[in-house]
Amino acid sequence: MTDDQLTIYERSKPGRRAFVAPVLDVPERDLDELLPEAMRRSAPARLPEISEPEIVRHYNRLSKRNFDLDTGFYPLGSCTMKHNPKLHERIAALPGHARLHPAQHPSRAQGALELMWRLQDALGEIAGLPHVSLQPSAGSHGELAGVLLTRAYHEDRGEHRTKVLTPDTSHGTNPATVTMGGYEVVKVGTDERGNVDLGDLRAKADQDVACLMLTNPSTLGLFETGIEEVQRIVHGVGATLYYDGANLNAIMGICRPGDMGFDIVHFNLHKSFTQPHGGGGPGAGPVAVSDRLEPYLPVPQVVRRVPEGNGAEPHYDLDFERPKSIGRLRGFQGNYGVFVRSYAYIRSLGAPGLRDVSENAVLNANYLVARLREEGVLEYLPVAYDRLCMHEFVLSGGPMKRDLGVRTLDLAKRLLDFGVHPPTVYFPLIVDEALLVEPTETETKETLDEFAEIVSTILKEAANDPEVARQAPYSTPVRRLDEAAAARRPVVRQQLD
Amino acid sequence: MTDDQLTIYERSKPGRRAFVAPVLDVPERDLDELLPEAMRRSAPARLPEISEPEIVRHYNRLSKRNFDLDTGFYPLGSCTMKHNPKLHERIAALPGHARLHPAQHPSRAQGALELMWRLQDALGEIAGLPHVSLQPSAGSHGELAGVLLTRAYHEDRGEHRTKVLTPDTSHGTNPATVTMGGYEVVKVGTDERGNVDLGDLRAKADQDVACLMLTNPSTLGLFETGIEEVQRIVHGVGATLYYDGANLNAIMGICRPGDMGFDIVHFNLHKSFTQPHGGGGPGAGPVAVSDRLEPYLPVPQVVRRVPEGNGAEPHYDLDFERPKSIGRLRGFQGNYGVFVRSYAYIRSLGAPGLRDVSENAVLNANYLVARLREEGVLEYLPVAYDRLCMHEFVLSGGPMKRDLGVRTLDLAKRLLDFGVHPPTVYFPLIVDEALLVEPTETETKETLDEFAEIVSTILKEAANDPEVARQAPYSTPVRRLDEAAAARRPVVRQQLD
Amino acid sequence: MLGTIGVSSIEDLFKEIPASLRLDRPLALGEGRSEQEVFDELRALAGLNVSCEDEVSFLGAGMYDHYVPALVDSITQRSEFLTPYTPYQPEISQGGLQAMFEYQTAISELTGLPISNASVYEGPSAVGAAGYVAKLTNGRPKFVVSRGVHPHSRMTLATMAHAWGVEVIEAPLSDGLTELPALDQGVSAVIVQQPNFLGVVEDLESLAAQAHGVDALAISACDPLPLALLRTPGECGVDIAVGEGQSLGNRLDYGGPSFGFFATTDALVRRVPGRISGETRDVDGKRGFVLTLQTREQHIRRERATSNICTSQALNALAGAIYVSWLGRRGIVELVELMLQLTAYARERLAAVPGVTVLHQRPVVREFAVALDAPVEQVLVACRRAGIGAGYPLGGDYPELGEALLVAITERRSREDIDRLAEALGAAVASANKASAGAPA
Amino acid sequence: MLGTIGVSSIEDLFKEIPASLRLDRPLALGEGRSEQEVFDELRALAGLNVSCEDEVSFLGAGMYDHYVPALVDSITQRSEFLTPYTPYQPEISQGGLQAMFEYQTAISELTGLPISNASVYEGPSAVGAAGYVAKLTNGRPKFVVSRGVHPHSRMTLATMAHAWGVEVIEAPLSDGLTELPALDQGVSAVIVQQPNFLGVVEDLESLAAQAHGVDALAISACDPLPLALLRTPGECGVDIAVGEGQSLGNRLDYGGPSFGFFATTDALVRRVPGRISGETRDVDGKRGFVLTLQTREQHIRRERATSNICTSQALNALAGAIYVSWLGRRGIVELVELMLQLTAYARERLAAVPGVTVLHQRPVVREFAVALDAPVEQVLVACRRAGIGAGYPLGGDYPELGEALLVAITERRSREDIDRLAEALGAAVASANKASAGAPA
Ligand SMILES: Cc1ncc(COP(=O)(O)O)c(C=O)c1O
Ligand SMILES: Cc1ncc(COP(=O)(O)O)c(C=O)c1O
Repeated sequence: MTDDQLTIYERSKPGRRAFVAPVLDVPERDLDELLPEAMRRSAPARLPEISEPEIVRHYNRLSKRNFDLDTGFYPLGSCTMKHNPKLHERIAALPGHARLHPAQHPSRAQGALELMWRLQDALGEIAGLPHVSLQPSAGSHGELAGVLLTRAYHEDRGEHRTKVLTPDTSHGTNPATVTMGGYEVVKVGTDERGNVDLGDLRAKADQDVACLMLTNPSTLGLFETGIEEVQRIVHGVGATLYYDGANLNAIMGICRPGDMGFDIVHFNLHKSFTQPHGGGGPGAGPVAVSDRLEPYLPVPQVVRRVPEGNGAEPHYDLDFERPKSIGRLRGFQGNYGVFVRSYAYIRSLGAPGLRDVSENAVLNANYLVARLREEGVLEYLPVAYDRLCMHEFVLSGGPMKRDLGVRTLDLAKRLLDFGVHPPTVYFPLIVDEALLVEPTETETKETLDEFAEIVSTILKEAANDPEVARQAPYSTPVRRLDEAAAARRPVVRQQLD
Repeated sequence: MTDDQLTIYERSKPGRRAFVAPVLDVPERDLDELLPEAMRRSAPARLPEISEPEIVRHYNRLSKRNFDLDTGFYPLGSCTMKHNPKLHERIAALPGHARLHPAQHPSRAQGALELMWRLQDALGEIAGLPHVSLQPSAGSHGELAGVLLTRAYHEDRGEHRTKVLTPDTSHGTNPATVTMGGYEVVKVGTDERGNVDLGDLRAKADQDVACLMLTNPSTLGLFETGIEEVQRIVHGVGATLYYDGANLNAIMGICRPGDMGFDIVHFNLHKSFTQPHGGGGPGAGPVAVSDRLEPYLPVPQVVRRVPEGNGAEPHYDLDFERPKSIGRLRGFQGNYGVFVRSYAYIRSLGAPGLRDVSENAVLNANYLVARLREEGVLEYLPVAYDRLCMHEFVLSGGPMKRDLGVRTLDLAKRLLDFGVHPPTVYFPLIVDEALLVEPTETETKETLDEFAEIVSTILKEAANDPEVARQAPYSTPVRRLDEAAAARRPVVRQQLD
Repeated sequence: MLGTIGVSSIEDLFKEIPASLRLDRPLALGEGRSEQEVFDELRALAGLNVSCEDEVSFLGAGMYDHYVPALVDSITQRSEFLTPYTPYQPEISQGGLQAMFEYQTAISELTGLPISNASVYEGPSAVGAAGYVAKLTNGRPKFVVSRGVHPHSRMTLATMAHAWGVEVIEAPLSDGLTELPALDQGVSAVIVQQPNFLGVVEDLESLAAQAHGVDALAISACDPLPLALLRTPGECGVDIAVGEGQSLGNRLDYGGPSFGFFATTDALVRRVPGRISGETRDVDGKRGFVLTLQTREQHIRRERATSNICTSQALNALAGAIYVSWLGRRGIVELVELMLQLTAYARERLAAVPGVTVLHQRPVVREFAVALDAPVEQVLVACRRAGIGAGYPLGGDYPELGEALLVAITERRSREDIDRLAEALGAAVASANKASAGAPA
Repeated sequence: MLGTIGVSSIEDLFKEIPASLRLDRPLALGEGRSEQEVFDELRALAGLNVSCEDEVSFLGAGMYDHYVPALVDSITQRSEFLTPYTPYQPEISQGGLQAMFEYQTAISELTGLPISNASVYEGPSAVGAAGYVAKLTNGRPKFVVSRGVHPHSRMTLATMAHAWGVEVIEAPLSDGLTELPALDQGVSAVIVQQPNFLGVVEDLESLAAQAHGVDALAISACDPLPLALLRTPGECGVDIAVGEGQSLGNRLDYGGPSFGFFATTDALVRRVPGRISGETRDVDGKRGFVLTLQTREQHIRRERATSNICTSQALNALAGAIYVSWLGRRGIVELVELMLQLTAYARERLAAVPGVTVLHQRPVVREFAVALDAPVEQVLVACRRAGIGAGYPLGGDYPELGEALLVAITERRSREDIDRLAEALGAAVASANKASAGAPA
């Protein structure tokens, strides 16, 4: 009944409330005495006035206007939308984790510190790099950590470098991070097989280059076959090699960035390690580094102290004595609640399970390409680089646009009517009308088959009437929204009076 | 995408699984030695083979095919669909409650026993009857308890009675319980004001009558104004007076069944005391009784023992030494998890809050009648008995059927298209095309206003085309279902092969 | 709002209530409290309980400390399952109705019987409900009930049978197995339990055959998990299989809410108590589910209903259905075999403890009885001090067994836990005897 | 599936990976474990922590033990909020986008500033993000940062400023209040905290005015709950208000995840980092919400983006929005006034304890600093033995304060708790002094 679109402010009615204050059991003092009027705000914040039942209904109705991973297929490329085991939520909610104060003395937070230490250890093993900081709050924060570590490393050696290389396929956070880290971005090209253009790399790799930021498999879903040569070139000029871990889901237990010669790796615990995305976070972006970068890791570091002799128990601690550290990237110890979930995941799967994850992620991606081919989809949506892909692959909507007059955006919107979340669109930038598809390992063959059939249905439909896709979606709570208008005259909060 | 209607068996694929067995850490013995083949089933139970992600999606999709109280208005008469505070779920899930074994020694379950004892005490106070057993599992189970207590009471006094009186307005569980309790049902009529027909009652109340089962306010939502006379008549023939507590929400803190002369009261903790209904349970149906029925209460009883002198702490215990008890009605101590929620509710509201509940429940019901009158709805749907109602009221769809050719069922189905759960239909039986409406205290004025407008819209719509309502609903996951066919050739389980 | 109604005060709305009946004081329940205060208070009460998280518990006796997977909570806590009423309006209740249908299928598969309802209250009252169906079916004056049936079930049945004028005759156990007396045409039903209360696997088939020999109904209470391995009631010719569903994905909750299941043959389908979900089609031919065969029920048939049950245990049954899907076709067998192995280990381990004797050398699944050479209560107290809930004392229900203890082993108990139990029992028995030896004669 | 792909083994799918790079052994992570085993293991680790449930905690220092109402969990655990990605497809993400819009409104109301984004990571990095906006805005070479700003925020800002070549100058505290040095045109921004780290309410207005005097930006880190009572950053002329959102309905989680908020003036709207939800219409004219002003962001502007942030803290910000709706317009004031009263009581109570001195007699809201006549670490150890987490030791961050302790009082602490703290502190200080007195000179 009630209009699902009302905001909670529009549902507000004077005098209603959910909160009941606990009884004040101390002598009450005059407010002016405790906080002079001059220090107080002139009018109360106009927050909603609403009862618990109405709050619950409001958000329940909102929730029904969201598509989610627990309801359907979500092949959003580069985002690794894999199932989030329910166990993790149960564990993270245990009071010993959830109500632990971050300033608690380390001797009283041994369980948390041990968990973090074990997670560092596991991530180091997966990355093939021994030293881990869990502090960064997300992938791009981990990237910033990596760039700042690189800076500290060079400065410590008296070197002043000004440039960071990123492939033209790189994710937007990479160049944005470079700028934020005080470097200039230099773009490196991609060759016809989808690998880094080694010629271009050689040409641009000089003594001013501090770092090359790479992801392998690349954002094209392809394994960087020239990685060994890349490594030689980059290290040859004394630069660091940075690994964007967003695509780690393809290679866990199969090969390791450290073994490829990377100096720094960031992990997206909210991708490869199942922290639920929460509609845009939280996440965590730990970094693993090689020995030579270890001295610069952020403070504090979680350490395990093994007392001398006398068989005393080892214990866990926070180490602030790191003279060369870049310092802090955030408050306290990082997104601990995320660490709990990711560690539970690693424990549940163990080594064989993690390898299965990557094998099945790659199997599912290649199977989906094959099914799309069988369905004739690749005619209009060719694979950008026709090689065995890793955990994801890129299609180009170019021919579809040319021959059917339907853009990648239209296809995406039409998919919504079939109850599928569209793949990532218009990224990577070097592919015309790109569609980046990542099925993940937790999807079934039936789901992949059905997706292939849906895409082919949409193309057939478009063949005899492109308008159907152009006007899509039809069955969603709202239809296509005017983003231009939103940006022209931004309305970013409720008007109240 | 995937057909929302597939059953979990239809989603099953050989070899898939969610469960991983813990490691067996004892020497493994030969199965035949532990359990000879002759004792084993010939074939495994054909349960689904399915992964966790698919289970989650299956039930998530099913959930989206359910209407629920947290989404919209649910004025289902006699069911008291009030908001279920989220706090209660949190408390009930605490391991100290949720993982407490029912056979735990009372000395190790003092918290649970104290909670039950306090709940007994509170319910006794609300009912105005001092002795409470929490054992019955739902309302109808409480009714059975009441009838069996009545039998025990009379037998103990050497009386043999054969009949139980129930008003023709009574809920189906009342007569069904009477039969199950080994008595014959005698129906008592209703007078023109909607009260028990005292003449008819006098005529039928004789020495063979063991009990009169009443609910007050009645299922018509009307206060039984003659209750004092009713009480005199019933007690005059030595019968017990039983109070069906389903409608207690109207009178909490305002008047008490015990003060009206009732001997036995059952409570529906899943109605008045916010245990969520769970799509058909769980519930709990405690009974409160007067002194003369106390000896017959079920075993065990939760008791508080205050040790002699020496200032020793009182403690709580289970009392099995009840020679005159009717015995057990179920296993262990009852639906403890329900008790936790209801006790939390009583504690949260306290005495003033509980009285507010009933005042607002009655206010909302009368306001809704008034709004329906304003909207002209009562023309086609007159109030069955035009008096001040209590927490609910009955409309008759007779005129609507006669003048518009739309039955109460059609109106109910059309309401579904407006996102409202219909009121209870075709009950009480004595009202033609009955519609029993119970808004509850947790609904807002806006919701009531909107409901009145919706009903009036539907009637207007019906006035110019009754087919719209007759064919409704249109917007639901499925449309009208063929119940006759279902009953003719029952298919009550998935066929597997 | 009062204005719209046309009254001037809330008081006026209650004027039909005779003044003499009005409560002239507030209820003696005190003031309301904030959420935080109520949470703290009820958490404090929880803290006074020793739950299976606080000790190593071997308590069973009808309810078991199994691991409940997280997805059961996350699904059953969805408001769409948690908050609706019984699905009276099928068009907006397909989720719940289909879940019931799937639940019925699972129970049918586990019991080997074609018909299951959507749930009854719990185990013991389910036995009573089965007895009522027997009464309705043949109206005979006697129930023969095995002493191996849960004491709570026997008591519950007796409570109800008394009202029906049906006599309850108890069939003794001999060496842990039910021994039926000579049966006659006066017997309405023979009621047994599988495995029985002492954990022993009964010969259900011969018991059912004996019942059928006098045209009585064969009713069996069953523990649903062991049914994954055991010969099914259906295979054994049982007419009605009921049981306590707690061990299927429901928490202990100090005894409830859980659910009872009720399964039977096609012959008895129209006498089944409670809700049944059935498949049908909508006007557009789309598959859908409805509450079916409602002419059995109280809201239609009133005094002629086959039961008075209305609200039952839908949410708990849903948890059961989710749980068995989580276990799956293979997993449920693996789990029960795991318990079988652990239990066998425990039985051997305890048998080796001086002063502990295993009561009967017959196949068991996850529970067994032992006799102790010392007062059970004393031994239990000692074990509690060692952080162990050693089991369920049988003396109250089975005095004939002397100082006996019922020990349950679920997948939550490790070998180490079992070894600790063995040591604790051994120590407790020894010291009890030392004490009594030391005591003046 | 391999057949469809046209390969004969999984191995073949990885053949593009040079053999030399393949890992020739399993990862050293051991085998997988069952759900029950993993739960038990991580519950055991939780058991090694002393949480706010296990002691009476007066720890604050930026994160606070507030009561999180149950409805926050039940809503944020709904899969529709828990599991989606950032709302790139607005048509199927209206729930999340509208929730962001409502969150932005709440932050705007609390800060008194017209613009809020949808969240940043957390408090200290939010200060860094604000600094970056200042750098982008005026490119000046210096930040002036109050010593009253959270040490973690100062460190985080320093880490980032170093990369930008911006110098960070610290403004000292005098008697608990920020004292700005003489400012000049080289100052990019003045950064303060309200209330400051020692709990003292700053004169935000005069600090902002001094910043504006040299056309520098006025940036304030704020604790959002006190803002319900305090003069808002907007009223005080602050350009950017950021802060740690944990105290709004987020659990402690040993420091995260929580959320940071970022609010500013219309003038700076196109430099705001991260997501912003904006209102618009669909093709049918229906109201809807989208991620707006995306030309600020990395996925569009890449190296010219105003920030690199992508995934932020949507779910935690949602919890914050639910929480403030639960408190409501009146409730949030009642709650903060309650803390104000409790804190005033605690300050007086501790002031009366021999050996404890309240550091500055200035208005505070829910946190204040005291000096002790004994070594803080020793006192803390003694209090822990009494089951009390007495507070945050200031020695490390503020050696100039000597043996000082920061004490936080939330609505979770009762008068009795505070009295216990006073007694424990008194006893600890006394015994510490006795000990040292007794010690040989
Ligand atoms: C390849 C790549 N790198 C970096 C990121 C940034 O990660 P986050 O969103 O956690 O900051 C993403 C996330 O979309 C990504 O796909
Ligand atoms: C008036 C009345 N009596 C009894 C009952 C039976 O209660 P329960 O469903 O808990 O058995 C109900 C429930 O609908 C009712 O409305």
